[in-house]
Amino acid sequence: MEVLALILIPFLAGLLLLIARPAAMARGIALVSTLLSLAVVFWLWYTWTGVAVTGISHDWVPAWGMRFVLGYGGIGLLMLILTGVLFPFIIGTGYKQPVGDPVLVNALLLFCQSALFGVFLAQNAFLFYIFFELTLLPIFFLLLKWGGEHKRAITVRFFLYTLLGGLALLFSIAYVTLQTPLPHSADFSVLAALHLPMHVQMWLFWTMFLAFAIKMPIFPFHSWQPETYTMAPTQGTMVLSAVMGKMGLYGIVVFLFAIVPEGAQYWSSWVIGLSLFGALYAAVIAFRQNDFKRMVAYSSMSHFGLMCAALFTWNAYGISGTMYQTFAHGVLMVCLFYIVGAVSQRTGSNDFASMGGLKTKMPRFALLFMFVVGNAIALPLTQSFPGEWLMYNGLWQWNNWTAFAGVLLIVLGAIYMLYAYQRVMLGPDRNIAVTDADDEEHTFLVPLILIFMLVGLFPNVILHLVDGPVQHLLNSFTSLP
Amino acid sequence: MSALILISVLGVLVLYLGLFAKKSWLAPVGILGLLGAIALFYTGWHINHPLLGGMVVFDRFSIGFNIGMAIITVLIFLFGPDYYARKEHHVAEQYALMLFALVGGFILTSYSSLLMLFLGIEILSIPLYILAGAKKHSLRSNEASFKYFLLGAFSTAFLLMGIALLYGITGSFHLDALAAHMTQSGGSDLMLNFGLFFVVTGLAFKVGAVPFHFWVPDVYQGSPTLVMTFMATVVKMAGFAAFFRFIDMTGMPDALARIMVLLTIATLLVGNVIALKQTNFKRLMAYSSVSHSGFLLLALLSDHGLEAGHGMAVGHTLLYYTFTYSLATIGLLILFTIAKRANNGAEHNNIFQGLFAAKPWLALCALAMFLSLAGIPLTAGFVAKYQVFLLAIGAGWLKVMLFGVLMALLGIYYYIMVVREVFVRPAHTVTFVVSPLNWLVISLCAVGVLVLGVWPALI
Amino acid sequence: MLYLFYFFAAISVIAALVVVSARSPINSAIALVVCFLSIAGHYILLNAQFLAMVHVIVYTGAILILMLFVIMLLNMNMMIEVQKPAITKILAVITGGLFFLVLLAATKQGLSTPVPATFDPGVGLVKSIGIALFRDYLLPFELSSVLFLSATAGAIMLAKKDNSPNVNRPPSSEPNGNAA
Amino acid sequence: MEHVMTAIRVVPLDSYLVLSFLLFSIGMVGALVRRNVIIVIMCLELMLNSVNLLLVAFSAYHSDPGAQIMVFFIMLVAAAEVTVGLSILVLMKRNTDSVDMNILNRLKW
Amino acid sequence: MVKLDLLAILVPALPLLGVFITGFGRRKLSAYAAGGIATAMVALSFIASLILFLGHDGQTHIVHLFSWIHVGAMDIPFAFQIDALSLWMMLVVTGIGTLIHLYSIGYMHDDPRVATFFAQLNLFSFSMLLLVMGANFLVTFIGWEGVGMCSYLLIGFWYTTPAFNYAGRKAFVMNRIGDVGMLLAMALMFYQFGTLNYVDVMQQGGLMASGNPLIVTATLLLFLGATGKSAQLPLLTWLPDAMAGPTPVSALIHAATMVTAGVFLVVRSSVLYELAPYTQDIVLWVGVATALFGATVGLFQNDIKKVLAYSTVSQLGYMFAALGTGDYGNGMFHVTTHAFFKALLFLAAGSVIHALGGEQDIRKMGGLKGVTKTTYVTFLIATLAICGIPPLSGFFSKDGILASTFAANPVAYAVLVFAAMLTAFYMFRLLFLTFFGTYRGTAHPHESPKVMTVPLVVLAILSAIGGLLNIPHIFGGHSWLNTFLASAADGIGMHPLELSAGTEWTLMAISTALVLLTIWYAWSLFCKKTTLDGEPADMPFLKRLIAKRWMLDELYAWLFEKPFGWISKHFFSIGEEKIAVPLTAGTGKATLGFGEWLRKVQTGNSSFYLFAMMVGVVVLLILTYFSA
Repeated sequence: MEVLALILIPFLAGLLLLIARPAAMARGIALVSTLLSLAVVFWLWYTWTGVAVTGISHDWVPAWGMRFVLGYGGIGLLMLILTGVLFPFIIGTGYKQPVGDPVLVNALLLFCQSALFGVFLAQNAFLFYIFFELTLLPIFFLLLKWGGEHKRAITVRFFLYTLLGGLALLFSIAYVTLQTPLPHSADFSVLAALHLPMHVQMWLFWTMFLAFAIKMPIFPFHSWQPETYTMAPTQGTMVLSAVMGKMGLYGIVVFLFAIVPEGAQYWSSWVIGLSLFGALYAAVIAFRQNDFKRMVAYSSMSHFGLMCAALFTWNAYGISGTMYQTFAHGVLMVCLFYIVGAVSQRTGSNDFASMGGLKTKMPRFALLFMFVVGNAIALPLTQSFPGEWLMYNGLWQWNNWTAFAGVLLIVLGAIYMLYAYQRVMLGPDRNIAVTDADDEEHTFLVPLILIFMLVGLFPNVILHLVDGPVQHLLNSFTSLP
Repeated sequence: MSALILISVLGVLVLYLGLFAKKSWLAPVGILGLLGAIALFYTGWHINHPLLGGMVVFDRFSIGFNIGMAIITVLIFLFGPDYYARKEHHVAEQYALMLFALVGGFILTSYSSLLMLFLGIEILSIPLYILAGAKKHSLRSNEASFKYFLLGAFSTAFLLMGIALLYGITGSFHLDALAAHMTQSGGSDLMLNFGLFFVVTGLAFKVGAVPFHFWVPDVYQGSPTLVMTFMATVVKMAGFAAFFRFIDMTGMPDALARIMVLLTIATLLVGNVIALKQTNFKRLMAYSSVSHSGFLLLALLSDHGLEAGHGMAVGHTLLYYTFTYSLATIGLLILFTIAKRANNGAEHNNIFQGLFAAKPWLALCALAMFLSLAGIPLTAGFVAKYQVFLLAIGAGWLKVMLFGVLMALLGIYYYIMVVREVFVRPAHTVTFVVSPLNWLVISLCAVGVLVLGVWPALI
Repeated sequence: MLYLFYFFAAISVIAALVVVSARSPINSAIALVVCFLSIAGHYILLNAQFLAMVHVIVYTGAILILMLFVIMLLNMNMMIEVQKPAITKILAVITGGLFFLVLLAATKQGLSTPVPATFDPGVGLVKSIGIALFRDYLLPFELSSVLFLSATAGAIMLAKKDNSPNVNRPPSSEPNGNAA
Repeated sequence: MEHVMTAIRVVPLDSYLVLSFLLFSIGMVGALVRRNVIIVIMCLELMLNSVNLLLVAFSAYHSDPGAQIMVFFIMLVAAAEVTVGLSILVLMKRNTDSVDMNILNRLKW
Repeated sequence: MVKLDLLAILVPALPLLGVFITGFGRRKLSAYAAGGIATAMVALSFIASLILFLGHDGQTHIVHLFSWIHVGAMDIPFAFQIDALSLWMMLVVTGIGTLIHLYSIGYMHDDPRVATFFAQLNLFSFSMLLLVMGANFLVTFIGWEGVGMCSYLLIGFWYTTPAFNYAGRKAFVMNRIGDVGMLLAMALMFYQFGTLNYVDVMQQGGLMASGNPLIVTATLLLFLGATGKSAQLPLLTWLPDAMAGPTPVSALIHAATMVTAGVFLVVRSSVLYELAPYTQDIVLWVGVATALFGATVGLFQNDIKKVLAYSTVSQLGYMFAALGTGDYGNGMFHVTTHAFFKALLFLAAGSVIHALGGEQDIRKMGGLKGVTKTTYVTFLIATLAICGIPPLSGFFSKDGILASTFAANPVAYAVLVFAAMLTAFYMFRLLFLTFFGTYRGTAHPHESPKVMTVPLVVLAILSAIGGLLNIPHIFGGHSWLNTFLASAADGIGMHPLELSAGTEWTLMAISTALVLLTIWYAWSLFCKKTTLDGEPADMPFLKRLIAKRWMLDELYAWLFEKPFGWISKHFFSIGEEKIAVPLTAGTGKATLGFGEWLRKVQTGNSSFYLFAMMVGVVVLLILTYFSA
């Protein structure tokens, strides 16, 4: 029942907003709703015993294997936590950096959260797909209505590009569902038991991977990402990078690895190559950006590249590290985009040229930013470090040289992040009229900083969630013929 | 059978009402009659034997389609009073002609003889030739009517040639005889294939498959919107029902299957690609209709290759697809009429601007229907496409299906472009006048596509 | 018999060609009459007397008269038809020729028509047609009334002159939604 | 009775096929090359008649009245079609003062 | 045990507490309060370390706090290792740290962000303590990165100057390059041993054959990390730039503690290094080369702190040379003595700078010995110590290294002796130009306050007597430090010096004589008359080359920065702007264009429609003909 509540709470709250249109209280209602879902998520976490839970199982259209099955394993729970924890912050962003009509924006965000919970709860491929695509709609409108420059063209491009992946996924789902014994079923559990022949897995892998690669995005399917992130309103960018991108990683683990393990294994070197190249590529490009937000966008892409590469190393460290990192990255992205938003709100532009020397005027903000930078460059004892460390280990175990390429990212990351920090905060005071971080911004950033410091100190709280499922995944693969 | 008679008589009745200038009675009477027909069809649900010398057979497939078409016609009739509010002449004729065309549609869903196929197509078409030209003083309406007639008659000739050849080979017009012949002698006979091909040509014309689609955009655009609605919905349903009956009986020999593949691919490609650049909404919907024909053809195509017993699955899919497509189309075209009136008769896509600001509920309805046409999850359009894909995969048409998937993506683009307009605030103020009946129909359609999308098992 | 067939065939083909190529609609119509009559001859050759009669009545009696009527009504004979460019014509002929060739080639492969052993010479007579029409083909027969009704109603509706003020509205005044 | 059969079958079915196809093709080409609507309608009639001829030939060979019934219906339909077509033509003439079928080309692209 | 655990936790926890107090109270605390608290925390930490040290029983104690990262077979605890090595480093770090904190109170009291400064300094102490106390590589790595971050923050402490920020970034990035090696080494070791605990790694590694490629790779990678942190060739250019930070920072981080982390790491892994002779050779030669490099560049620098920075580079080279020969004891010994005298030198230099109101150019100093007496005396002691004049601390440590090197490789020895001469030359040049002659500047020099001079005096005493810690056998000592440290790891005491007493005496005499000679030469150049260098542009080629740091920065700029910039630019301008985005947008545009083109087929002309349909029929018919 709780799982249904997770989907319904934000949905109903969003509906309430749309119907009642309480302009003044819209954010409050949205925030309360997300906190409520967060409470449910924590309840699920608290009662989590380490075994997969099936909350609801209901027939839908049996003829096509469509069933309404909601549940979660460790990895799913992690994703729920991610969504649950981040959304109050994403909603909260609206207080200080409002975009447009609060009713609509918050309703859309809540719908998006509802769909995201759905994605992470769905235990049926078809259901998964439906939620997967539904997440896109609120974001689409958010971007279309409140995006920046060229919003219409970019939004449509983004929408189509991601839908292309979605359709490829749909195709794959339809295909594998038909391969199940009669009566067909698209339940993950049934699909995972399929042993598709190798030649099928070889091509099926790509149709599946395409969807997830576009979602994250992975080089060379990334071209929608920088412009979309840059153009989107802050909250939209947060949702896109912090949560929606994770659907790609999540999908790979629960979907791709389960259904086409051999295909994934076969293509892993290609994927790792692409991902790592993309990660380095994005990191190198990020350095060059003159637009703060675009730089963060590229940094996000760089991180995703590393995560995806580590995922395909097929060992406990790589996969666990990636799963852990999804959370870390989510928190990081929310922080970073919030900071981008806060700074550009003050200077009136995302351009680095309009910034610089802000630290003199906003020392408290600079300090908070510094913490975030520390997390971004994966200093130990911040949240990002254990994840990156595990991912490097995963890569090393897979192939030494890929680990080398991966580790280079910490150098590149330091280069562009510190450069950005310098360009925003440091240097002589340029007498730009800005104010220091106020209480609202503190209330926003400090809890996030606490989260990433605490998780960095005790990463096991997250790692324990995924450890079992990952081991299970690996075992099931090694036991294949 | 009695439903058939009822509708025919109803048509006559409506004509008479027109004589007595009872304009306000037309739609209610028509709707009542249609509801009666639906009830009659429903009572015949379990009768499944050939009627009247094997000319027609009312099985579940045809009854399903018939009920569907009748419901759609009811919705269109509900649109009628508002649409014809300012028109004085020939309103009764138009209702009557629609009813007559509907009779043709009923025959098309249930024919079991090629003669009936021919007759059904003609009964369906001839009223439409006239209806397309119903705006007598509009050049465009005239043009639509003319083009439809000319091309329609032309394709009828091919259909007849096909029927003649098939008759020459089997010695009978009956579909069973054809099926028996196919199973007996296989599908390698050249003349037989030509015959099949010509019949398919005629049917493909009716459903607007490329390269027999040329009439579709022009006729849709030129016809009065209400007539276009009828064409895009009932005619398409009937056309595909007929197509399916024919394809299913012949079992589609390989040569025909190859032709069908080409038709499917061409239809998907042309329909979607040309629609990308359409700025006239009616024309856009026309091309969208072509593209949907492509997907439906894909479903038909998968009749070849599915294991035995899946024929009904294809039929079901066709019904579901066409019905939900019709729902969305009706709703959108009614909205279009409203928007067109609000914009002094303009038909450009941007007439929808300001809809969200002025009528949020209708805008959301429009959104639902557009998304349904585009095939976004939780709408009926998505389920429909998914069914088609499932069928195509099951039948092994992987590559065609992948092509279809790509084209579905293009489809999303042009619908989204219009959706975008709905949410744009226009430069000048636009007043949308919505009659309660129209509001009801639009809401019904939108809720319909959503409900059917969530519970596809309802159909 | 064979010669008769060739005779009628030749007439019908020549007449058809005249229909296609004649300058004046009247000439075309007259050639069409000739063509239809020769086809009626074929029907008789094929022992379909009833049809031959109906054919003559319907086509030459009704349809063609209607056409001539319209031609005269619209004063069409005076109009000079704009000719299509030669290239279009050539292409059309080539396409038509190809079409014919393919069918011809198929004919060469023969028709796998099972010729029934029994033969009923009365098939084409009124009696057998009547029986078939009112027994087996009753439904289509009835339905054709619907067809006719709609055609009639429609034709009246279209052709009737309404006393509407904007007859012959200049084409440009119509809003062109296609403008983009 | 046999002589009727032999009389009919003196002419091979293929000849009828060829004749019918030829007429059909001529009608088709005519529809393509002419611009006068009424002549195009005539050409369409020609095509229908070629089919009729074919059907009657088949009917005779199969000794089955069905095809003749079909021809009967085709004639009916042709009549109806011509009626409708001519009324459209009249309307067109009235609106555009022309019977050139390409004069109506406002609906395009 | 509980007491030990508690103390071990207290050692890093106290500075961390200081971070919180000074950090959160940075707006409320006065300069003295903040400094006092920070100093007290480190001092308390020192006391705790001292208690631990005094109570040390020669055993290795692991203080296990909690399991940090646990995945599958990987279980990395957050644990401290208390053994001789870490204890010794803790003492050095907290001890020197206390003095420098104390000194900073005076040095920084005028700065508006003094509390922030102390918070960061405390954070550094905390990180450094984690580094030395970690029981496994990963905990060490926390500190390793932490000190890097603090170094970045403190170098760029005066953030309004872009050059300082740049220096900070440079330091951090170069360290990160080293960290690549460190991370890879850890990944390798984890892959090989399944653990990163020092104890287990050393135990398992010790069982492997000497020269095992795995060990060689691991040690090389570790050494890469060490070169970054300890400013060895090739990753040394950041250190001179790092002098941008406040002087106490230079003293603490870039002279006494952080830069010796590399040495510490190698000593920590001495077991592995012992099994990798190939790596040891590399360590040796890198050390030797760095020593020479630093010494040469130091010759012609005019910035007082830059001279000291290159001297630090050079001295670190000595330490690595020692490690390369396997003489870990003397390496650590030199770390200690160097911490004393180099910290002293920096602090004294800071005192001079303070006295001159921020002037750092030695060409604008001179004659200060009369004004800043304490500073002068302490500076002199430190200079003598660094030059290796007996019996000051530097003499013992450097001599130990020279002896080991001689035993290992006479060529290396010769180079190091030469470097020692250069050291003497530039140190005395610095001394003479700063304190002797006449004052050439414009400010009004004054002696620093007590809070600054007291640490100087303490350090001077330590520099003077520090040699007592490890008096070699020939002087009748027992190499106490060597013995003490040997209990920490198997590798440390493995190479007892095998030179005869005679040889040792000879070596000592040679080096001392040469150094004295050099000092005389420097005296003749800079004290008798004052020779001032101009700008590098006016110098002869070789001198210019050396003065410009052997063009190393330029080389790197040409080798790395430029290509990186180029790649970055072109990845973006070509890869993104010319390929990726146009390709996506172009696909869309092309499709739209196709649609635009295709819609023209719909001509609106009925004849054409008929014709097109016809063509369609014919084409399909022909296809049917051929496929049936």
